[in-house]
Amino acid sequence: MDFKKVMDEKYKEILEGYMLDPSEIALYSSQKFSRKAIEHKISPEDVVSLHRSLLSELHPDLPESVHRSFDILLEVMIGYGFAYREHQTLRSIQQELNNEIDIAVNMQNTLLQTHIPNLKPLDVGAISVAAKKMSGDYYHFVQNKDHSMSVAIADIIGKGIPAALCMSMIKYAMDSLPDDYHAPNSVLENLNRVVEQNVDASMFITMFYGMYQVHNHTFYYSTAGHEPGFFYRQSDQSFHTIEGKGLLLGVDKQTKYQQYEHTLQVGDMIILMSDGVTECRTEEGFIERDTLLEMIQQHLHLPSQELVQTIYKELERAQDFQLRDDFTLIVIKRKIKIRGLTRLFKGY
Amino acid sequence: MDFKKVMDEKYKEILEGYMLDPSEIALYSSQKFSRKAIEHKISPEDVVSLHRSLLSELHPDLPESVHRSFDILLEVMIGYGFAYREHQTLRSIQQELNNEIDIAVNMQNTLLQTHIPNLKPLDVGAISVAAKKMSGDYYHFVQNKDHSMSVAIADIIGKGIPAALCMSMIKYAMDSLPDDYHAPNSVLENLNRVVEQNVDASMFITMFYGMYQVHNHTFYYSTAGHEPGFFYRQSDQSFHTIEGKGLLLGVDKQTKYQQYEHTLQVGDMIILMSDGVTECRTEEGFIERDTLLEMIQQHLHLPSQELVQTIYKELERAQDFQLRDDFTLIVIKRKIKIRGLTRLFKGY
Amino acid sequence: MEIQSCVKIINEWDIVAARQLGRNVAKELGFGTVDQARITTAISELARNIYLYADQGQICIEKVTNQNRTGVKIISKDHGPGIPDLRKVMEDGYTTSGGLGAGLPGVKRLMDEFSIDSTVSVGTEIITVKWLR
Amino acid sequence: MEIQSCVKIINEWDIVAARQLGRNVAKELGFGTVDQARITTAISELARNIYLYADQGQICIEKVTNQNRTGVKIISKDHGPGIPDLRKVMEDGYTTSGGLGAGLPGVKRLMDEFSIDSTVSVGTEIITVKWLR
Ligand SMILES: [Mn+2]
Ligand SMILES: [Mn+2]
Ligand SMILES: [Mn+2]
Ligand SMILES: [Mn+2]
Repeated sequence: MDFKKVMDEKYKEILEGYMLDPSEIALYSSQKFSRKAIEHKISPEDVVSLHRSLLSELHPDLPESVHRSFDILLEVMIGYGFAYREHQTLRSIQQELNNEIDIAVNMQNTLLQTHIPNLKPLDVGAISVAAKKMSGDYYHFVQNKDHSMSVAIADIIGKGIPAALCMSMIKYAMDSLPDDYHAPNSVLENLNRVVEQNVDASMFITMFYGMYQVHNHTFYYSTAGHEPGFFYRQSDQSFHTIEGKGLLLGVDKQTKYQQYEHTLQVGDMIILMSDGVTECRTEEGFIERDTLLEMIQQHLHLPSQELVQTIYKELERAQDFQLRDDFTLIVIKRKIKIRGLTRLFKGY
Repeated sequence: MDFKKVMDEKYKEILEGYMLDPSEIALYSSQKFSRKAIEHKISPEDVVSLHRSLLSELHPDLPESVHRSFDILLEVMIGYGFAYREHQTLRSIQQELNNEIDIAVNMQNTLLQTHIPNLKPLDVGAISVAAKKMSGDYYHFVQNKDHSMSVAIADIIGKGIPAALCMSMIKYAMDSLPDDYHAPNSVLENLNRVVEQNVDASMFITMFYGMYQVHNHTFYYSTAGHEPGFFYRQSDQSFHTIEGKGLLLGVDKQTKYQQYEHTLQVGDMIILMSDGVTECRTEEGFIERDTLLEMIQQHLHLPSQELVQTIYKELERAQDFQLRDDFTLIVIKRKIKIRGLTRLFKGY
Repeated sequence: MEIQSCVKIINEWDIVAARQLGRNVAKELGFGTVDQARITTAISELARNIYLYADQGQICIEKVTNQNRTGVKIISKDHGPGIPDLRKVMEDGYTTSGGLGAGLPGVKRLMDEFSIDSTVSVGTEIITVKWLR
Repeated sequence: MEIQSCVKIINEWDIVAARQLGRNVAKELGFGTVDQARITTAISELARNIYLYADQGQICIEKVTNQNRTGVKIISKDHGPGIPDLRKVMEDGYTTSGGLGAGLPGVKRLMDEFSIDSTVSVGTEIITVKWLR
């Protein structure tokens, strides 16, 4: 109540000053006044009403119809007042929701955290960024007892909270797989049954599951409709799409998955990703897979982790910092042996 | 562009009319104009500017300082324009989030759905309503092979999305318990370990787990800090708080739970609830547990499902339709035998 | 003794009549112009709801006194379809038809007291009060 | 040849000077009063950011021509702490200090073009354009 009087006085001071001497300072003061009024929940119709009464105070001689005209402006401003007041509650609802989501994101991160296995002949890098706060992309590494490494990458069709809930389920399902269960096709077949049973019919998951055998440097993999990645061949510096077919998880309980394999030479690379990488939408349209390869080529010399981070930064900027989809990029490089140094390393 | 002209004309018509003849119709038209302007994203500063220019058109003779005064009002309205425009985007973000949450709620409902066992000597009713869209309360019934019935009721400390994520975990953990695992204290001890391991330190769960043995009409139960329920004794129409102690889930991995038991006579009742029932906040403050019991007493004659629904409706109205916490209420009544009819039922 | 004046809402003219009635009472009681406009807007919203969604309904206006306060009470009553989910209709940002921030939550925010009672296929009664400060 | 005029932002008076500069250019180019006020408000917000969060910075205003359009370009450049998370700062409803809807997303919405470049502990450059319609 008292505060309103102070604000009224302030407005009067600004208005009187400006009517005598129109200066930029007065206008700047108005902007500051506006900010303060909004902070203190003064409605726009209050401001119009104040303006009207000051005007008749300063110009008692104005025609009645001029005063009257403010009735109309006031009435219209009440509508804006509605919007303004709704905005205030919506904003606090939004903030509350944001806090909730932040907590949920933390839980999700704890749940989904994965360690990149430290296998000496491999240099592995991975990055995953959510478009919204909660990710519907998922990746997971397991270092198996037989010196192989499993890698999973998955993408829920859908984003945000439901995708995140679905993701948790996949994680629980993977956790309850027996320890010695590595064959990519059987893993996908098993997960497919879980998804089919537990997730509603409108939700699908694409997944790529691979297993890198260190002793023969062969990568075994199966795909459930997942965005194809690339193999990079160092000998002729060429990229090859990772071929492979398979139905999405959750479509048909009976789905069988085919298993493929590919052997890597030193310097060769496996590049896995979610469609969020290729669906980066820049001002010129979606980026082409070729453009992506050019980017990768440019930074090939970098260690894998730096490589994926650099690619992400470039694509983030290209699309004006607004990710349209969750973004996951994994690079697995078979290290180049450096003569003399290899002797120092044992175990592979 | 063209639309703006139409709106300008409309405003002019209203204003001119009103300046000549101030009528309620013109004011009503202003309200409709306001609604339309807001729908079509016309900012409040545009309206003020329009008002100013119409005023100088209709009153070319007004003192310069009166026109000038509108510079100030305009400047202030630009601040409200900021809020107004932000509101529009926030509103669509909010709608998108709401859609997401709706989908997640469906998933949660599918995941958490439970069937009330159909045991002839019992009449069971249950209701659970989320304060926000996603519930952090959980209840679950299992009809065991040995003709007993298990009932779980739990409350995450916390609401909304993170609570829902946590709830899913509890459900997965319960699903993976062996089929013959019914002893309330061991179930709580097992779940306590899962929660302690997987959920972050700031999140706790209260849970009550009971098992009703039909052959001796004894209710075995343990509690992990859960809101105490009531036993109703038909013989003297009295209510008794369900005593029992136990630490919340997730505090200490080693927690042991004590098991209690209580035998029911015909007409006796078990009332279980979450603290959302007693934390109903009405205009006169929180409702007392006694007030709740009075309500239950009034409706005791109803079948259990109707009973819980009636209590919910009354409490919902009492707190002006704004639940402050998830609300779960379960009633298990040992049916009164009706002579002559009992002979028709076999199996107990 | 309180006098209640009512307007049956059948067409848009009746909305205007209800507004006029409310404005007169508000003015008589000594409400300022902004509050007059707010009270009128609230009446308008309630009357519009009747006009759009219910076949029969009326808006009643009365002066109220409570200890040492006076105010204006608006009663909106219809025999329309009723509101199946009150929690939803009182949710912010829910109405898409009502424009930004309008609808019942908007009315509730404009006024000092607000209560709603609705039974499906029987009708809806809304009572709202604004006190003179 | 484009002429760029700049104002160093050290105290609040400089905010006013930057506003005046922008308003003059906008007026010269033939922007209407509302757009003048919007452009000035955008300048004000940017200058205020420099004043509040960066030690050194300046606002430059220039006329721009692009095929058959003319407009006003505002360049805000500082050697302040930089913004670690651009996605966050461009998020609606994020700034609590800037008041409802203000801050950088508010400026972006007021103007036609907007780009931001920021490096932590180096500084921030914001370029924004409003075209004459
Ligand atoms: Mn996805
Ligand atoms: Mn995707
Ligand atoms: Mn809870
Ligand atoms: Mn609770």
